[in-house]
Amino acid sequence: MGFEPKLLGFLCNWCSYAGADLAGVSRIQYPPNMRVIRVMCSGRVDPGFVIEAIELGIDGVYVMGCHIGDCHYLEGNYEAVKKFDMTKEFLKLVGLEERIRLDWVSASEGVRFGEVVSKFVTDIKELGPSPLSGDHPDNELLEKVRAIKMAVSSNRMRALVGRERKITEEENVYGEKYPVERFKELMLQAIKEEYERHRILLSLEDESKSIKDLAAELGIDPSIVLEHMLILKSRSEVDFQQIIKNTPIFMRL
Amino acid sequence: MSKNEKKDEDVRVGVFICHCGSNIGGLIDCKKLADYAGTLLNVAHSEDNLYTCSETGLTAIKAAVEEHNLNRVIVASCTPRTHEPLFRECISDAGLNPYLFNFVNIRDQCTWVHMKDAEGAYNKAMDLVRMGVAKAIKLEPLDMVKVDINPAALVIGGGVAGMSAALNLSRQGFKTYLVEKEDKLGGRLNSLYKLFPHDINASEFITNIISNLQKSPNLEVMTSSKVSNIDGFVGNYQVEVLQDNNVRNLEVGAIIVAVGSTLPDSTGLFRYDGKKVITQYEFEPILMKRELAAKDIVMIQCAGSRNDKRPYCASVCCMTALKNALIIKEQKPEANVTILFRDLYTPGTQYEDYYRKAREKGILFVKYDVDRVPNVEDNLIRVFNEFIGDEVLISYDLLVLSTPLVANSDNKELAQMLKVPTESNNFFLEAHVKLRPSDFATDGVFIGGSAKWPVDIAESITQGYSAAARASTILSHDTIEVEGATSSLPVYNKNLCSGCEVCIKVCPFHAIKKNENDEIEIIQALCKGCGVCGATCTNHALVIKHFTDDQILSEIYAYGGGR
Amino acid sequence: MVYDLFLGCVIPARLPYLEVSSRKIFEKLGIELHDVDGFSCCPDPTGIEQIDHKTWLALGARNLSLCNKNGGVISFCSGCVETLKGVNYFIRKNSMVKKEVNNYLQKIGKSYEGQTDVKHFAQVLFENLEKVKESVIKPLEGFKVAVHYGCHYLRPSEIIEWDDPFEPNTIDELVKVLGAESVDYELKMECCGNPVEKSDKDLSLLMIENKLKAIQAAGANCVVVVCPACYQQYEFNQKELSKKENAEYNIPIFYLSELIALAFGFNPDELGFNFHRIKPSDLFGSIGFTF
Amino acid sequence: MKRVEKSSKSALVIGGGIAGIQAALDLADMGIHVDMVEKKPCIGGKMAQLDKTFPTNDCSICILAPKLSECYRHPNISLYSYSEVQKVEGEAGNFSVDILKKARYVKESECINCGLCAEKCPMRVEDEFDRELRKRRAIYMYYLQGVPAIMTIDKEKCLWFTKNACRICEKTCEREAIDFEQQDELIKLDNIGSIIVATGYSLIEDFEIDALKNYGYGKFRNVVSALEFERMECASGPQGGHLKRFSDGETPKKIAFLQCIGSRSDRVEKYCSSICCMYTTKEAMIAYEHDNSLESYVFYIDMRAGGKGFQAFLNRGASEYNIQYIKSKIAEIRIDSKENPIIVYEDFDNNMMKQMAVDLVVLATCIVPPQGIEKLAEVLGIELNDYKFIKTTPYIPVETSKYGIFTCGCVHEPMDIPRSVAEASGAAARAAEVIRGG
Repeated sequence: MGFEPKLLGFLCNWCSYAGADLAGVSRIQYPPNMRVIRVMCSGRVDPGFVIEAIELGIDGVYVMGCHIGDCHYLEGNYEAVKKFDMTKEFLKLVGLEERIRLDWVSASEGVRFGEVVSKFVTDIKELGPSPLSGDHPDNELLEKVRAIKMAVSSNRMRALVGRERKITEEENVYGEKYPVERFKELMLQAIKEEYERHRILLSLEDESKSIKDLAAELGIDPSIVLEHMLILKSRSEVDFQQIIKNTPIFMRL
Repeated sequence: MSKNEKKDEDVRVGVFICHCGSNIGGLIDCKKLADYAGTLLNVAHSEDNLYTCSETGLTAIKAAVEEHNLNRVIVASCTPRTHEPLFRECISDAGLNPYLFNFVNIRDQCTWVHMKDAEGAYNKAMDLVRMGVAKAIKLEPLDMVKVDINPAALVIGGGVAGMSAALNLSRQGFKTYLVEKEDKLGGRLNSLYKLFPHDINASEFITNIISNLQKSPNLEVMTSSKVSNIDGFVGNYQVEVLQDNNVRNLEVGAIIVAVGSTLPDSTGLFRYDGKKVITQYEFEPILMKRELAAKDIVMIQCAGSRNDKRPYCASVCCMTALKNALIIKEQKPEANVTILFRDLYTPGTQYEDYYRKAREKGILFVKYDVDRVPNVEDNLIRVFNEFIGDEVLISYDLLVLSTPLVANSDNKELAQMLKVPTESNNFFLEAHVKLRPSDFATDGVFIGGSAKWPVDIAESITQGYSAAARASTILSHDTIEVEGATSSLPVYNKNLCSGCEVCIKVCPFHAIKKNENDEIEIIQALCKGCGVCGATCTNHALVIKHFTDDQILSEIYAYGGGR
Repeated sequence: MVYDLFLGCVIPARLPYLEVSSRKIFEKLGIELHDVDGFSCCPDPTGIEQIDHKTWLALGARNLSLCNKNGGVISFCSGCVETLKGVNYFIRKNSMVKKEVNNYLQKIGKSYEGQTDVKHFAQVLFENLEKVKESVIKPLEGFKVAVHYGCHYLRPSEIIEWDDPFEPNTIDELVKVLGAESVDYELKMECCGNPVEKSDKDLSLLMIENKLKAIQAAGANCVVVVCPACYQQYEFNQKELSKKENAEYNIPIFYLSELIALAFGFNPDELGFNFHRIKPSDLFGSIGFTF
Repeated sequence: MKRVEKSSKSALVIGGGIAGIQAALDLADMGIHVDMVEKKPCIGGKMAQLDKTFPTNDCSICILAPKLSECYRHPNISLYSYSEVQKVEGEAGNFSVDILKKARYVKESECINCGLCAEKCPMRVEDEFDRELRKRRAIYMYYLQGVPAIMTIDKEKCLWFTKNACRICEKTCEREAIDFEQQDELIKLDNIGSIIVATGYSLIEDFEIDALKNYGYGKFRNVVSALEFERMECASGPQGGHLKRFSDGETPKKIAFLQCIGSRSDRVEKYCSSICCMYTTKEAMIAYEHDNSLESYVFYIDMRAGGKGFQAFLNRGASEYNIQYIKSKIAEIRIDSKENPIIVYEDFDNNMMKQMAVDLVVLATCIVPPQGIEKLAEVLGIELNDYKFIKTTPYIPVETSKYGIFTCGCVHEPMDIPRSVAEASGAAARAAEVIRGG
């Protein structure tokens, strides 16, 4: 028997979960690969949840909510989009973005629910098992995903994604609006930085290291590692530990 | 996390697997599943029932809670959307906090959708139960929040439905405001002549109701008025009404939507011109004034309905046509009346009698098919009749179109104010088509009459009363309890909150504010527990009760396995 | 109010009689203490934390995650209290720390959000001062008590958040309501010296000697402590000092709970004074404290 | 803002079907005490017998069961099951009512509905709830999910009462719940402010089988009524949800649904039974879900789908469930050697006489006034209309001819569940009006 993907779905209570129930009531048949976690609103789905599942080696994660405009909580699903987009960008850094999906299924779309789930199953089957699944996950990738997990729950990323709509959709006190494109760049920049910084932090967990070692280990330009190190120091995440042969060694706090 | 409540010794979960007749038991081995559940961490008892929702099942749960002193209960069955309230009540009868219940959906989302894969379904059910237990272990007792009820009601729409609702509520003793956008009450009835099936005059009928309204002490009628804004929540709505440019602010506990329906634009429909080809509603005044000149009158049913654009039967058009046809026969016995129909809608006793009466009076009924709609020419209508197997030519000097009732164009606007949904034809969408015909999903807001779906006078009145009854179930109490599963900032997380106010910005219900001590505060009665703030909080300080990070993560771990 | 009871290691393992008196008085006060299965070492706030902060947090958080009483958790030991309060302190003020700790806990199917409040048993007693007063049936007349607060009962103050770190008074107040006299003495806020014992015995002895001298000078006839470490330091070293310095130290050391138990009318025999190195019987005789 | 003070008066709801239940729950939730009388051993009425409900195809008992228990457990509702209203005196605002509570011969307090007694009971009896498609015992639970969940002894059939023998149930019952000495008891209720009549309906086959003879009902084994078919489809029904013909146990591959049986006819009832077009489509859909190779044919006069989402429902039936709608008039039903029914009909689409052989025929039989309506009307002092349904005020369907007595549901007019529920609330509203002296 072939590869049976292990999928997780976050369904909003009012539309998608009801849609899934309707699929049942209408006896729509689809493959049993997905397990469902019910949340009140797709906006409740913390990026951390999605990454956590990916880290655990789950082959695919589906987030479903009401169609834009139909949210039982008015705008919850708009927030869901922002959070999901950020999560996806992070996963692009490690080539796992195909394994998460966001979709809208209404309470009346039982048939469609069956369809999209079946589609997800087939797509993930084509993609093959997650490199993090099974007893022997790809440890290097695992480290990277852990860094992402820390990054998405970091104050900076959450503040950014939380304010995105406010910043891009409303005018500030000077009546200026922040252009969406500009914000996207800013977001991507932040995603890259926080990813690298948290990789540094993780790497320092085990032992204290020098900029050079870190740069080599993480494949990041030493000058950039230094910049990160200074920021992390100012955040009192790391500190200067000792000097070995004229090279400063940094430690995790 | 409600620290003020004494919690239990150690977590003891009880798992109840429902066969739901053969709905679940027919596909997977519920006994085996129950045994499996019994092996899970913290599970103190597990059993399978034929119907856990039956009195027998509920008794079994209470007995088990008693016997094994369970402090968490899981039912694996149909879906929380229909049955969670029942089981919550059941365990609180058994002395447990209702929030210590967790639902696992193994029917609607498992056995019903994997009928051809029993093994797959069973494995899925096992995972779901395991995840359910994992969450249950983390469940916290919660307190419902008490909300004061303002014993006053607002009825939007002064048609026959709205008037009935208002009349009943005021007579029950509740302060009632009736808001009508036109300058007089009565709605659609004002444009009608006689009412089927008893053929009394619409005008008399309204006058009668209005005089009753005037007698009621608790009632305030506001004509030429429009609801411009609605704030608040069940029991405590603040409504802003524009009455010819002055703003009135009303405070009510419940709101009834009875805005009725409207007429479609008939241009382009069967050569409609408003003179020789008119609609039933344009026909009424002619009959009222007894100015009928035409001798050959033809009516076309389902004109602009039961087609792809409006895939519904407006249910009142057939009776309207019959009624007007009979009036023609009475005013002008020599006139020829032909009704072209697809299916005649005269359900029940009186309407069917009415139909017979029409046939006896010599009104001609010709069936046409949706694929071969009548072809209207200058003085002639060609219609293919399968019965004869050929085209029939009918000459006319007046063609009356039975056009459907359609949803008001401003329904969406009102819907957004009330935070309630509308359906594909833009009529309002009730909470449950079958068993909650007068409720909305939103507490404290109710619906009656043609705003929900086209209905006749009698049913409008009934639905008006119905909405009133539902409203009364709330207004009759000093306080009601609202959902306890809300967002919260626990004391132990106070230090985490950096006061960044992102939560305030993302809350769709303006339920979060900074209090005088400059601390984040959640207004429980406003919070609907969507959890967006929790997923956004930059420091993970906010806790979404009943859907905490901890609970959701433990579900994920239970599925993904720890690492 | 119901409290989970965190016993720690030293009292049950080495000084069980202190546990006896403590349990008795709480029972008398009608304050329910609940024993929890699966508590480990707190772990020690001086040693372990210095060696590995995260392990210290994780183990402490594990202990706290086992607590579920509305009153939170209390301990008879100041060290345990400091550890548990410390763990809360770090978890409650930094979400990343909380996440990290929970990552460990998750491996054993546990989690801790920071919800459990921690109290020193003396704190609970002080909060019930009135009750204590009412329950006194045998006022401790003639008891001249030197109160030794000890370091961990008060410091670090931003973690402990109890009493005044420089001029504490809670235990003095307790002693007073028992009808005893609280004698002020020099070096009252000094450390007993127990922690350095292992590394520098002489220094340790010197520290306790200074305190004992001061206490004698102040005319106190007994000492009350709220920490098993302090208790041992005072108890076990007096004889040794007496040998070394041909000076005779014979000052009975009471655990706060013992003093209260006496005032509550418990018979010394049921309190296990016979396990004390310095038997309080002489004192009782000298001040005519009879049963 | 002044509040409505609690009234000492209570309301009487007669009939424990979905209409009665809704009316009772609404009144109870308004804080008004309700006395509810149900003739049968359990509440639930016709809806409990349905497999699913149109147009959502919700599992009927699944959405009903919660309301049953709610009704049973509601602090403001006193439920008198297996009881009948005997006498009503007084006027609106102050009726006094006599209720006869029939003896169950089972102690309500003791019975835990374990079913042991029924297993051991030797007496087999036609199961009324399952439309006599299977047998139950003389001591029985009215239906599986029934509320209250208490056994009842069928006095007419019980061997002890008929032949003075047996009493096995008494021996098997571990809780000693059986009580053959139990007597009917007369309960007097005073201070009843208002009465709601919701006794539902019967079906034509309950009375005049003859009227259905030329459709082969009662004559051919493969001709069943719609409610019988409903039970056949139901998972908890006599066939466990696996459709079988009664002649040979074969699964039907071709089913004919005949509309307007006994309704819209000069010979039987003139009126339209209102709900048949919709439930027929529903039944055909469910049958199709059981077996995707099924062909369904609906023989109808006018397709009546006025309710919300009904038209869309029919369209789905035609497009997705292999249902064909034939506008026609039925002439007669014959059977061939294999007992396959043959339908002789006049096809309105081309005005020709045709024949069709099918495996099973389902008759959409007419809704008629409930058994004993005349007696009840007399007791209550209310009028009936020409069809013996309760007569209601023009345009106010919940008002009977007597002030203070209201009605809802099929007892005054054939109607579907949503309308019954809406009317129930409507009747409750009017009852509250009277009770609160409005």
